[in-house]
Amino acid sequence: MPESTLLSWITFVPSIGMGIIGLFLILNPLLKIGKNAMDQLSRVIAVSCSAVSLVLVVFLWLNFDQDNTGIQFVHHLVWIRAFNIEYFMGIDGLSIILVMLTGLVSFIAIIASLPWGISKDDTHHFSRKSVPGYMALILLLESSMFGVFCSLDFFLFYVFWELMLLPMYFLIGIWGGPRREYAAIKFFLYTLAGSVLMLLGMIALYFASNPTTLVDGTPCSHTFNLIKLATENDFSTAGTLLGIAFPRIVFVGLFIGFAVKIPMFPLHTWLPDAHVEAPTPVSVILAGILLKMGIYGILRINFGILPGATVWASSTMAMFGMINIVYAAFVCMAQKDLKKLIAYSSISHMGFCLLAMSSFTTQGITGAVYQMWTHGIISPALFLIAGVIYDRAHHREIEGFGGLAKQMPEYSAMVGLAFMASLGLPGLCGFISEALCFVGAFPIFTALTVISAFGVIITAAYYLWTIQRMFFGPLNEKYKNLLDMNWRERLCLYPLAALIVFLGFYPMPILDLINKTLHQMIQPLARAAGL
Amino acid sequence: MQQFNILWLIPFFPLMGAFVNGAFGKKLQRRFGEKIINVIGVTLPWLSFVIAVFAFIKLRGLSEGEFLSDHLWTWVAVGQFHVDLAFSMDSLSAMMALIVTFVGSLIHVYSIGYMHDDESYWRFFSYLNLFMFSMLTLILADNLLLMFVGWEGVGLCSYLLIGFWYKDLNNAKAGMKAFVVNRIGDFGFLIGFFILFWGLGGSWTANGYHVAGTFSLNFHELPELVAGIGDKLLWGVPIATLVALFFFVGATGKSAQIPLYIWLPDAMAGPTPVSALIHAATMVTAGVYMIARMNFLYILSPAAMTVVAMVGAATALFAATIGCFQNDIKKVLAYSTVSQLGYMFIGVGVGAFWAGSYHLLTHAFFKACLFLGAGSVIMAMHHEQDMRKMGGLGKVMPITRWTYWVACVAISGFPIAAGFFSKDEILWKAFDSGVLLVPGWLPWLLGFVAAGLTSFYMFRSYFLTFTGDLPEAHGHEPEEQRPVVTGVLVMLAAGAVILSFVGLPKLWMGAEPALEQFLAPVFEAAEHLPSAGHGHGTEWIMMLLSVGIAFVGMGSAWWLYRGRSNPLPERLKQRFAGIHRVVYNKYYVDEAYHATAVRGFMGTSRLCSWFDVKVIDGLVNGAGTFTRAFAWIDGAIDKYLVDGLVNLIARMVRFCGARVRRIQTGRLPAYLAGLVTGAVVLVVLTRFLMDLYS
Amino acid sequence: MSNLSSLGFIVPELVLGGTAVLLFLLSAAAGRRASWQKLVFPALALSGLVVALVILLLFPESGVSGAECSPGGCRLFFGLLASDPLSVFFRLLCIAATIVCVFMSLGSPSLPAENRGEYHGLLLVLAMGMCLLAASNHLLMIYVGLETVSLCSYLLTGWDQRKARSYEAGLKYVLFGGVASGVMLFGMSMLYGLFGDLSLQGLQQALSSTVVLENPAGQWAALVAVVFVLAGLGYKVAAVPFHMWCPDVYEGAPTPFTALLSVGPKAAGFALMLRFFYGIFLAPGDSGNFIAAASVIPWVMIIGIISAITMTIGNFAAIVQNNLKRLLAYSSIAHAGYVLMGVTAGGQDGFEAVSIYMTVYLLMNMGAFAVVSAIDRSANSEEIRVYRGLGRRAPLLGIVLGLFLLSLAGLPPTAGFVGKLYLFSALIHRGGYWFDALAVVGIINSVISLYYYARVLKAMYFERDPGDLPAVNQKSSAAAVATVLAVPTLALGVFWQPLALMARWSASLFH
Amino acid sequence: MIQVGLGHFLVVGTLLFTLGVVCVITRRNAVAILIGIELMLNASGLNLIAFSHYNNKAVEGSVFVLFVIVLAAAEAAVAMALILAIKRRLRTIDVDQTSSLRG
Repeated sequence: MPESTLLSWITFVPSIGMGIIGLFLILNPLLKIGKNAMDQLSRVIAVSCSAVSLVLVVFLWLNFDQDNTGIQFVHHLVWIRAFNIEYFMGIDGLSIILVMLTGLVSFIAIIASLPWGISKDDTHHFSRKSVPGYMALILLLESSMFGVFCSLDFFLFYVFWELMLLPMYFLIGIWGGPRREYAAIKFFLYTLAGSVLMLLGMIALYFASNPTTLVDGTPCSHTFNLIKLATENDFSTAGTLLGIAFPRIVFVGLFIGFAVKIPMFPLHTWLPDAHVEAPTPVSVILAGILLKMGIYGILRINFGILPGATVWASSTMAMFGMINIVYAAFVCMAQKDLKKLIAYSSISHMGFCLLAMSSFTTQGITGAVYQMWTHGIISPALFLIAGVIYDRAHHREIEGFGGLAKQMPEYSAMVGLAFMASLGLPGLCGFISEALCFVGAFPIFTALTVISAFGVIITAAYYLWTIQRMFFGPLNEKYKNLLDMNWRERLCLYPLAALIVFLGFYPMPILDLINKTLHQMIQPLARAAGL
Repeated sequence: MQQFNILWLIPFFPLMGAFVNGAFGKKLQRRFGEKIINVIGVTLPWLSFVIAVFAFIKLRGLSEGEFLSDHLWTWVAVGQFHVDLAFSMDSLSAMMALIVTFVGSLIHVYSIGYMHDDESYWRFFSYLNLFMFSMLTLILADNLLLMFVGWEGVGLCSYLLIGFWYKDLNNAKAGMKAFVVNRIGDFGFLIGFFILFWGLGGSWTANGYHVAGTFSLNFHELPELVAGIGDKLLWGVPIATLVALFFFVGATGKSAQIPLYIWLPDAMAGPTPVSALIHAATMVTAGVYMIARMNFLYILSPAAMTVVAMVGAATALFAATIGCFQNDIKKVLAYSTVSQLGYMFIGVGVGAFWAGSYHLLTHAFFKACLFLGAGSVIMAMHHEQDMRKMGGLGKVMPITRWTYWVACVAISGFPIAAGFFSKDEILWKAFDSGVLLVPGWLPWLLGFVAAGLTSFYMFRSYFLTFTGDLPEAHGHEPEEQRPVVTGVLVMLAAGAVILSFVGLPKLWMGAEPALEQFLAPVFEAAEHLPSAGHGHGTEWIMMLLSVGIAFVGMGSAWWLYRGRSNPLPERLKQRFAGIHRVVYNKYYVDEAYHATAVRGFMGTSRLCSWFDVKVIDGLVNGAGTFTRAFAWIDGAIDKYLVDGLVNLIARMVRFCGARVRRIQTGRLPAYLAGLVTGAVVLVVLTRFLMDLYS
Repeated sequence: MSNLSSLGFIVPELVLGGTAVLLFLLSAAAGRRASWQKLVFPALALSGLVVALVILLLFPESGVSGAECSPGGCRLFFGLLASDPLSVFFRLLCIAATIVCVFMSLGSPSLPAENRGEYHGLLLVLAMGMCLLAASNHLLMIYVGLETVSLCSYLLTGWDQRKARSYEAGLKYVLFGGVASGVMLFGMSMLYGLFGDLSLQGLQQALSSTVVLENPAGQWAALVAVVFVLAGLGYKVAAVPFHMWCPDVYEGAPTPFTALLSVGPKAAGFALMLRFFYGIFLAPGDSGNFIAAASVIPWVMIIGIISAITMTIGNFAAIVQNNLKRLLAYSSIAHAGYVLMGVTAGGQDGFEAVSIYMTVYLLMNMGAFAVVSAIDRSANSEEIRVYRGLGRRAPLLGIVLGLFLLSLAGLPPTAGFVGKLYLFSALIHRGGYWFDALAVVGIINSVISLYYYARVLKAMYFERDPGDLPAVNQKSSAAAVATVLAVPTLALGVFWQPLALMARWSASLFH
Repeated sequence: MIQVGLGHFLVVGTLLFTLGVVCVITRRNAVAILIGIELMLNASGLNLIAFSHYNNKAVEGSVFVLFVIVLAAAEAAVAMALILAIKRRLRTIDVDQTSSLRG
């Protein structure tokens, strides 16, 4: 395992930026920087820090060896010897694409937080409200997201995981919409309720693990090291907990923790509120990255460490995946608020991952991971789009628009592209992932897959209906002088659009990164499932 | 397999046109006018036609069963699921490619005239080129997945083009209807695709799925793999049948067959060239093409073939009856298209794949000609489409009139035109087929009656439109169109006649028709299908019968509508008002669908949404929510969007909190009592638990 | 060990006592209105405390090594006191807490300027009492220590002469405390009667050998006795159902003293609880196993039940509070419940967990009270509504209080999370159905607790500044204390290796 | 002439304790409550002496009682001080009246 501190740099550069902003705030009584200057300064710091992270991520990508199924760019130290906790950063094919996604989406989100093109009289716009705090928090969020995907020590993972809640809570609660307090606390409580269960599961796993050695060779009675937990332990013989077989109850505990994040029916109701109230860039991050953490956690921890229990739970997971897809799609039809609709469509699309990965076929698991990636570039585009119209019209009622295609052709085209990508139109990246998910799930869960595929029709229906109601028909007089997209929005949307099209016709760059690792990963599962 | 490295150019040229016009067309049009748009949007399709011709010539040069192929890059490769982004061209796709590029390019030219002075001229050509790209991808794809890209791509383009004049919401709605109905078909296609893929390389047993064998989606590897699929079962049904039927669901969506034909008549909301290109000549025939392409699969399942043939026959007759009573000239043509597609499905259904394809070819010409003729009439009438308000146009626009007449002759099946040979071949093969689970005369009979009706309603539209006197109430006289329009009409009409030579029946020439020979390698799997073994005599009789019925149809139309002078139709309408209303309203099928499917769908979605807000969110907070359970979602969300966990904690906890708080009275004696009783209770409780657990 | 040789081990207590006496004399001499006392008395008290602390820190091992000491530690004054790592650790905590309290008291309006001498003197006596309590190893010493602590607390609770509620709190406290100690004393007398000994070791031997527990009457009596003693200890750590004094007293007492009250006596109480129960019920030598008597007197179950009830009641009651000081009072009840999880788990892990949790609890809870006192000085109110928009009005205090609240809620990367981690680990490592169940209860409670901590955060950051609130002075001593305490609260959350080692050492009773 | 034994002492002690508890719970007057506390403490003291005399002829019990007496006195003093302060402030020593801290 080649050592490298690159991951640590990627992870902590944003928090360094946060520190700098904080430093300026503390020293401001001495420096006497004016409010506007301070805002500009913090914007510059935020943009540059996330840009640096992005560059480093690209560097990481270029140096990633996709034929190596092991862990790469390892940074491994002992952290808390008394509790056998290590600082263990490293990535494999599963995490690299999510790290890339994080770098990209966070950068776009920060660009989207700049007030360019927001009319001067709109002084209450979130991008003008206590900017330094906002930028500091969003940088902290970026750090913790990187951390979640890079950490291979369960405890470290958990710390980053929880660390994510705070910035999110404040970003929604301070810069959010009218019912932000409600949405923020809802998000906070749901996610915490999930993660405390995860905490118990983590401790239980720790104490059930076999003696091994820390990175510096000192022996330890138990370990948090995810790799060792997966490779050197067999928990199927670990007795019972609360009267239930140990692996199963631990699996359930961890799974619920992650399922809240996915979010999985019926734990999903925090998402629409959080999305509706959150400012656009936060929605972008929430949909683009945070939702992926649920799936990532399940793949990395549940699948990796508890294969037996995973097989035991697979059909249930698939069932819930199916429910997510169809049910959420139906709910979408009835939505009046554009952002809420997109939020529910996210729930629906995360269902694909759940369904596909429960099948343990190569296509299924690859499809699930690739779906994370595609949804990770499509849903940010969707939320940016919702933001564009909200900044102009100050509402998101789908019925409230009409005939915008005449007024904002470029915007309409972008919406069309994003919607088509999201409804899985062949030739755009959404199709590849969904097709892979279905192909992978089909041989194992034929009936469930057929029902889920039916969801594709519903998806088409609600997206087209939305387009029709917003863009077609006679132009709503109220909006006859709306402006088309401005440069900030172009800067955010065009890269995503380009990726959407490019990866539709040439997805192999991403698939090559993940293929080998995942194939390696599912071998024990496939064996346990008798495939 | 012969490498042909410029094959990709055929779909690429239109794609480039679509991109350039789509991205920069608006500015270009503003700067340089429509000319520049034409240069891009019309020239490029012709270029791909040229390439297609090259490819065709190269293909003719190859030996039997060889085909051209052009591998670009590996598209998706995950485990056994390996799909290339590659094009290939065998005789069938060559035929299709030529039709699409030639007719398509002609219609592009026609559009120059038809779309003249439209503010988003650029957008129209961008969409049209995009359609060409998708259609050619569908045709030239060398595997199922890539074919599906084109398959959905054409659906998208038809959606865009039907709703081209989106300011009228009805057009947009028609477009959406088309896309969603097509999606239903695509759903079937996908399922069939999955079953086929996994069925090839493995099998489902009682204890799950097992991989054994090789996987492929490549059209040129499929035939031998599929041959081995026969005995495998899924859900207790032979996989071959299952796949064939699911694919056919896809076909019914794309090619507007019962039960999914409903979108096509509405699709006439689009500009007429679109109706001609997409909804008559090319896209709607994709289903037929797909089944012809998968012939090796269908011949494995007589059941599936029967379904295909009977659905086709039923559609042919059903649509024909509706066509007889339409007054909108484009609606007449739309239903006639549905009906003609039905014929093609009879053809492929009874195993006469080449005949189906031949009818596809001829239909592309005469139906395009009819539509464009109608289009030129509509232009002349200033976008009036109701035939009752027309008449006598024959005098002022002779070219349109005679081309239209030729096309009518062709579609009605008079021996001079191509339509006759293709349709007659299909009917004869149906009558003579021995593969169906039903007697061959059944589909034949339906098709035969439909043929008569076809001839009737086509000539009805002809007489209503072109004979009699010009209606007075017009601003200025309708006149013949510009040469870009008429020229195209003439070429298509000519094609409709000339093409008969590629399909002259064996009965006359003694040799297999040229087209059949040309297509034979693709359909070799279907060569040895059993036939009922009727002799030449019967075939002659059949032929004469169909000529006869064509004359009957034309004659009755002549009698009833020539010169629009005969009062009889009106009287008949009064006499059989009930029947007329039912048929005139298309048997109320749309209404039925709306009442059942659409309603149920929206209902479900409302139910789910209600469930989400009230039950899942409100499950735990109990009362208050369910009191207003059936309030609609809108407003309810704002009014009391209640959340499960938060409210659980908020309510339950606040409740308990209040209780606890009440204990804390602030009065000391209460505290002391609490202390002492607490101690006592602890003693008792522990003792009790001890006895319980020991 | 003989009295004379014992003296060497209680130098810190002697120092504290001596300084206290000095303070009383000085203040008597100084008369009422000497202006210098405002600075000198705190300085003197501080020096005394610091000296004691330093002595303890310099010779922490003095308890373990030295003449006539069993490896587990050694008994002073013929077994009245125990000087072992456990006691050393908790004495350190108590003294540290008192130091923080002295700092917070500087210039606190709730403390009249006149009698600073007595105030600080009492604080020192209290500190001494807590140290003795934490070290006491004998029923008599337990009673004496408990009473010492209580008496000082009664007086200091009623110290704020501006407010009647301070007196009321004092009165309630003294009467409640009196009853509690009465009950405990009765329990002690029964123990003495049943087992004929007052030192914990003696009791342990008697319990493991006696025939008393074989007839049901004896069992009943023993159970009653133990529960009565538990009542006294429970009252000290404010565990349900002996908690009712707590909210009123915390609210009524002067805030700096409330801060001390919520930490110091609790720490001593928990140390005592560990020592008492594990002292008399644990089989000698071997860790883990208990003597047979434990099955007749299921104290583990009792404490487990109390723990569950305590945290639940505390959290539920805290939800509905609108006064931050009172809210923190209830939350401190809930935290007592959490710590009781550690006591229930017992063993090496349990002891470590209790030690670590009390340490971090000292930091975060006293910090929170420091902020409350800082706000109180300007707004003269502890209602949550005066915290609206604090994040903007006083960014530093806002961030600091936010940190303390998140730490109390147990979110990483704060010290509070570390404490929770150890508590839950102890329970789960202990294993067994009831322990896991208790852990689940604790988990649920920590989610519920987030709800009311978040309410305060919401008031500070999400709600607008109403504008009519007085400006906050961020330079008061309390604010300084809060800021200083915030640093370790965060630092320990990120790296707590040293603390973990100390805790492990403190739990070395088990090896 | 009956022999007074341990049993009698215990009975008396228990009675005293019970009385103290009842008094503590029922009386509203702060002083009365204080008296109840004294009763409880002395009951315990009686027990201790009895035990130390009869069971094992040791002195610990008696010594303990001395401490108890002293501390009881101190506690009484503190309590009285606070009661007087309350009396001065609120003009009442009825503990039902002094219930401004609640909830």
